[in-house]
Amino acid sequence: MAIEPFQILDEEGRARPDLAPDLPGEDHRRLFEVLLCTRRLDERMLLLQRQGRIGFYLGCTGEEAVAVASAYALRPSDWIFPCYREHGAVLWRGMPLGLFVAQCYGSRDDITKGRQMPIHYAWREANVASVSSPVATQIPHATGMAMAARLRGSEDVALVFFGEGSSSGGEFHVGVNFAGVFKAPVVFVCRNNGWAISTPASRQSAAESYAVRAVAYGIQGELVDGNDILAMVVKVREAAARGRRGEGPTLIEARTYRMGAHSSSDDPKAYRDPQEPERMKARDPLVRYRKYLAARGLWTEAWEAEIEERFAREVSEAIARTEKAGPPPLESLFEDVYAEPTPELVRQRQELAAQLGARRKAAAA
Amino acid sequence: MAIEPFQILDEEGRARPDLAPDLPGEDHRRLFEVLLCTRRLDERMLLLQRQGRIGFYLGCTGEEAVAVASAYALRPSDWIFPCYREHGAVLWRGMPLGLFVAQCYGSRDDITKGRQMPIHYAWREANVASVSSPVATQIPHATGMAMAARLRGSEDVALVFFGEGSSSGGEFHVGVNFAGVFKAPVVFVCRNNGWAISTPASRQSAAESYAVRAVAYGIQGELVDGNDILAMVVKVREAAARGRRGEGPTLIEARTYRMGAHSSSDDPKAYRDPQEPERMKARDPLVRYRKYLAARGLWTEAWEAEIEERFAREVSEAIARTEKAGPPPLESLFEDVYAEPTPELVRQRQELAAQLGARRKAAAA
Amino acid sequence: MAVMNIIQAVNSALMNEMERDERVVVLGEDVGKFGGVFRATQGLQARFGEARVFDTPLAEAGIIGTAIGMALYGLKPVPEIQFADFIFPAFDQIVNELAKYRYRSGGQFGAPVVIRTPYGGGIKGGHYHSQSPEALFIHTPGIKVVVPSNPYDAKGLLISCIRGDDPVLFMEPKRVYRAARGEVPETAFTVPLGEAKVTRAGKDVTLLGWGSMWWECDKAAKAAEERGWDVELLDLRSLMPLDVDSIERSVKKTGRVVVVHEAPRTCGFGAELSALVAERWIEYLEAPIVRVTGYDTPFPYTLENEYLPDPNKILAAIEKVMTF
Amino acid sequence: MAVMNIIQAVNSALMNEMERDERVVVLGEDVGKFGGVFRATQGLQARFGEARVFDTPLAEAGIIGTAIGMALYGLKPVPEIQFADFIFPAFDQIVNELAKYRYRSGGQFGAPVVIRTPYGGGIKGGHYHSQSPEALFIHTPGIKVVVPSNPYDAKGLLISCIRGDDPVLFMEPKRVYRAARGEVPETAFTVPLGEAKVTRAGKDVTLLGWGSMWWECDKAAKAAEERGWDVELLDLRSLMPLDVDSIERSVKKTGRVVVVHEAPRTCGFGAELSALVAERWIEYLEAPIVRVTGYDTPFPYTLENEYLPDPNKILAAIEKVMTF
Ligand SMILES: Cc1ncc(C[n+]2csc(CCOP(=O)(O)OP(=O)(O)O)c2C)c(N)n1
Ligand SMILES: Cc1ncc(C[n+]2csc(CCOP(=O)(O)OP(=O)(O)O)c2C)c(N)n1
Ligand SMILES: [Mg+2]
Ligand SMILES: [Mg+2]
Repeated sequence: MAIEPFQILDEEGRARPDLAPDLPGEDHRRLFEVLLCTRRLDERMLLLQRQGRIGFYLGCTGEEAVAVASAYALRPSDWIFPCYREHGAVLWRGMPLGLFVAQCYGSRDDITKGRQMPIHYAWREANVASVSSPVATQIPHATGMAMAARLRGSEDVALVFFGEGSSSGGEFHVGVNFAGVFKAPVVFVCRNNGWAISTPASRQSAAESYAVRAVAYGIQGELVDGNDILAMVVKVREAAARGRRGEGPTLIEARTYRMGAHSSSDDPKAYRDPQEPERMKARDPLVRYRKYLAARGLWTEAWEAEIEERFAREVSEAIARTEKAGPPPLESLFEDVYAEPTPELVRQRQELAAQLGARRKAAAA
Repeated sequence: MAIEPFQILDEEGRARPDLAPDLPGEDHRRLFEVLLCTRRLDERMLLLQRQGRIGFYLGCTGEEAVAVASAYALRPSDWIFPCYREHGAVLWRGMPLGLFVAQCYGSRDDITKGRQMPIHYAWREANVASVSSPVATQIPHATGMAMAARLRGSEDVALVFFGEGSSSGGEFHVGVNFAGVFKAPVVFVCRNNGWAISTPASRQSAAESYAVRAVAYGIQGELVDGNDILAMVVKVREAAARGRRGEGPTLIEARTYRMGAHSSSDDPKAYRDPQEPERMKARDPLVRYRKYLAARGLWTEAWEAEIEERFAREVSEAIARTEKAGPPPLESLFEDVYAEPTPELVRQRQELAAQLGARRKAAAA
Repeated sequence: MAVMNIIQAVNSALMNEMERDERVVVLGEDVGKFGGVFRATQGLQARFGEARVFDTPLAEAGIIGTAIGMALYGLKPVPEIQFADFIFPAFDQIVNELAKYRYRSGGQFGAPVVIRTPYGGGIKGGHYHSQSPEALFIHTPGIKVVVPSNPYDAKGLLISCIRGDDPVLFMEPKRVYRAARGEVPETAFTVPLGEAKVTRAGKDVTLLGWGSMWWECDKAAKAAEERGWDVELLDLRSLMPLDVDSIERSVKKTGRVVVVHEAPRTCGFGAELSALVAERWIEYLEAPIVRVTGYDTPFPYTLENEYLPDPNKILAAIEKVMTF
Repeated sequence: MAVMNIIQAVNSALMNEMERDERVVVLGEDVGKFGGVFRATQGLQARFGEARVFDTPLAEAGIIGTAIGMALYGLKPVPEIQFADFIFPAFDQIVNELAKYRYRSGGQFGAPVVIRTPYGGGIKGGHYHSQSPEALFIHTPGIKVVVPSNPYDAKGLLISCIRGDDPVLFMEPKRVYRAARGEVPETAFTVPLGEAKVTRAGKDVTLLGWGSMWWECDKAAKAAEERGWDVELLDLRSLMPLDVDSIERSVKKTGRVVVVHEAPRTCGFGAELSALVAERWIEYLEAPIVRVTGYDTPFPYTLENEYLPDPNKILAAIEKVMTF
């Protein structure tokens, strides 16, 4: 187990020639574009939250490379089980901004029907599972899906994200252990961003790393610089290929850093030295990758400006559309509890509709 | 991490002179006595179960050394959190046979008041926590007790037993992880007896050992021959001393073997090659230790016969007493739910008493 | 038709459905070669292979958590929890994940996992081999709760659950696992969810029971007959969804209700039934409803017969409502 | 006396008790330096040190599991579960271990762990920052369940819990964490468990509520007054043990009962209350009992106002029992 994280790009954006993957220029540019848009999306949504136009937001600034690289390194048919800080992965998979924004508003055009807090998306069409607030619960789901894929003779692989804090929960242990025992093709991506709300990573484990835990499950472990998009691409690709070859799961610890607050409800000033994120700026995955691309002639300022402009416009359009959509219909409250509503649910729906009807009538009178 | 279990006594009962602990002869003899009595207790209780005099039994034949050595290596003030197969540990601590037998009968003289199935003892006076059927739940209790001891400035250490199967549960992970993070003085004894009911140890983990999991928690790990009582004494002593020095917990994998059925409800013929226990007889901890003591002049056949005879008599007396004791009183059903019964519990008690009273009256009439 | 006990009926249902639908898989502790500690999955691994019938590591959260993942991918997992008392390590997976997955994804995903588990007392199992936690799951929107009392229903209901699209907790009355015997077709058939069965028609008292308690109710009903009380006994079978219509019909006829369950009284399912009946049809009630239940204590060992509802206690309750 | 909100009252209780009894320790996620995501433990670590007030790894089973061990050894742990929705990973530890430890050891051991947790909806928290799981714990013999609605009770009840010898689930109504303000002594005092408070005397209808729903009930009671209905409002405060006597007195006076809670209707604590009242005092009832509750769905996000009981819905229920 390496003590130093696997790295390809240094802080100046110089790549190790022996390690750098040979990606097509178009892929590089698309990766950069999604990194950049993810960052801008965060800024825009946080602003909306501060304006009171959405109720909550949780950003991923500084951690985008982990998610974008992981999604890129997979096949579209592979399944992603997100934690809640991997907006870059769904953007990579092409989630229309309208879906993302509508989910944050919980409006009528939200495909999850306004049932969960912002950023708890689910997108079956693209093999993206449903985000859940209770942390770590998605880990055994990924294992189960991967076991099912093997059973069905498919080559599909599962990739699951979770924070280093979440890895303290029992579901980390059972999920990874099952995968080890059943040699399930899962890529476990432990996104170690240094913090779990106010709790530093040092309080979550006394081990030298999270990657080293792979030994406890008899599986492959990798410690990777999660702010190095190329390093992440290489290691997730290897892990997915290993899974597809029937060689079982991989536990990747992606070392990254939470640049912002935990969420819009949080204020890190109460617990974190403000110098810490300042120092970490040198490792910014977007900046490093930009330098790398620039040096290879794949980036220009004009191109970046063009992406930004287009993206800002698309987000604005999505917001405008969603803000006009209104809330989901009342009946939707009672749908999807079961495949078909039970008689009692029908009764409750009628009861509520009658009550609101009466109230409206009374108000009108 | 050693790949071969730490061993002092070989199968012929020869000790490695460089490793053998220098125990007083009296201790050796007492250790042997408790090992032997534990074995005999199993036989006797299983017989009672077959005769229908107790409802259930779960034995530890072949695994006695793990428990007896562990208890011996501790101070009496240290706490023991048993799983359910460590009768040797409570016998070492001097549990009166009457208590053990009464618990198995759930009779009026059972200090746990007939509340649980046989072998679910609890013995506060001797710092033995309460046995619970749900496996692995006691692991975080041990960690918490050890954290509390440190906080109170005490030197007390916690020792917790659990099976290798139980270590697949989430509570293993959280319990050991907390201990690592808080440097709690806990000795985790994973009793790897090869089986979890019908499930072989190979189905519980893909790792090379259970001891290796210590790496995942940044703590000391030890792989020990659990059928070698001297090896267990040495390693548990080291672990307890480490804890007392403030150096945190130790995870010991004690390799042993379940010679019998999982419990009186089980029949291994349905899933286990009967040759397997036969082969394992060569590693019997009692036999090895007997040879060792005999070679050192600490054992005679007459002495063993005397122990057996006395023990058999004591058990018989305990059984006779308990069989006369009758069931716990009806009121006891409603005690100890809370420190004081709630008004509703008092009401329920009265309701039941009245009902049974009426029934008795009707029967008499 | 063969005579089967409940274990055999469950086994037969699993055989039929695994044969019929290759997406059905069985997992859990000791369910493979051993066929389960109660032998309900016996022979499945030999017939359908280790890929579809397999032992898991000892971790209920893993059993249910991976089953959810399998179901999301399109399988129909039928995990076994060895005893209902051991379901709690998986409680978060069941309550926060399994039950809410369809709703929270806006209906995009479903996770039709059918959890089989033996429940209940009367086998000298003490605290941890006796519990009846149905109320906890009935209170959890998104999961169905089904409890057969006899082999025929066990098979027909289990097949309905497996063919359905929803998560189900299928609770098997282990006390009568072998004692309850009856004719059961060897081929597949279904008993629909959400329908109670009137197992005895009567005009004086409505007795509501399910699972192993149905048997105690039946004995009590017979004893009541000798006393001249005509008991109508409903085997509820499916607790969620509940067959409110059948209850209504019976209550309106008899005007007297006794509810029986093993779980502790306070906040047990009996509370819901009692509340529901009195809230909706109070004007039909000739007497207060009586609940005969376990007490508000953990499940005891030695005194379990005193703890459990039995025909005497039920008869006393019938007497109470008849003589109010 | 100072004016405090509920967060400050809880904080004050912890300060007093940690000062008074060095066995009291506080643990949980983010409770240390940060003082908790709702800041209820703010300042405790600075005052009492890292040994007695500490952040744990992110694992509720570990928080409760280690707290049990600490309590067995003689400490008085007051763990925080960050949101009631996240208590389920610790469900096995609470239901099978904490609640049963005294009973199963024949009274040899006690584990007086007081679990604090914010619960309830109305803060746009969706599925997982809104649940009200009280019924699950009330159904679990061996643990008490306490829910204050205001700062005074919050402090007095929490101190009673900490000084008691039993495990308690102390549920804090986060929706009114800051909005509910009132005079609270800075020194320690106790409010006994098992006593409801009649916060408004009335002769027509008994309204039973607790926690944040008490506030909705209070508004509804005032609105009812305008309609000429005289509501008696009970703040139950302690759900287990329950103050049956106060309920009895009120029901016998009014003959009409409305029960309000946020949790889903089926098998919620309202079912127990409704059942209990109708079973014991049916002859006093002038109208069927009405429950105003959350619906039998997971807790929604956008439509949470439609989901939750509110003064309008409660008033409609009052009207229903008054005009029966
Ligand atoms: C089971 C559970 N307990 C507590 C919480 C509250 N909570 C939300 S996020 C969080 C910290 C998670 O930290 P980490 O896993 O490192 O992920 P990160 O937020 O740093 O990406 C906590 C404690 C939760 N969501 N789920
Ligand atoms: C949480 C839980 N799940 C299932 C069981 C049923 N059960 C009892 S013992 C056992 C096997 C335990 O194996 P192991 O931990 O290796 O201990 P051993 O019996 O071999 O000593 C199982 C599955 C249980 N007691 N608790
Ligand atoms: Mg983190
Ligand atoms: Mg074992």
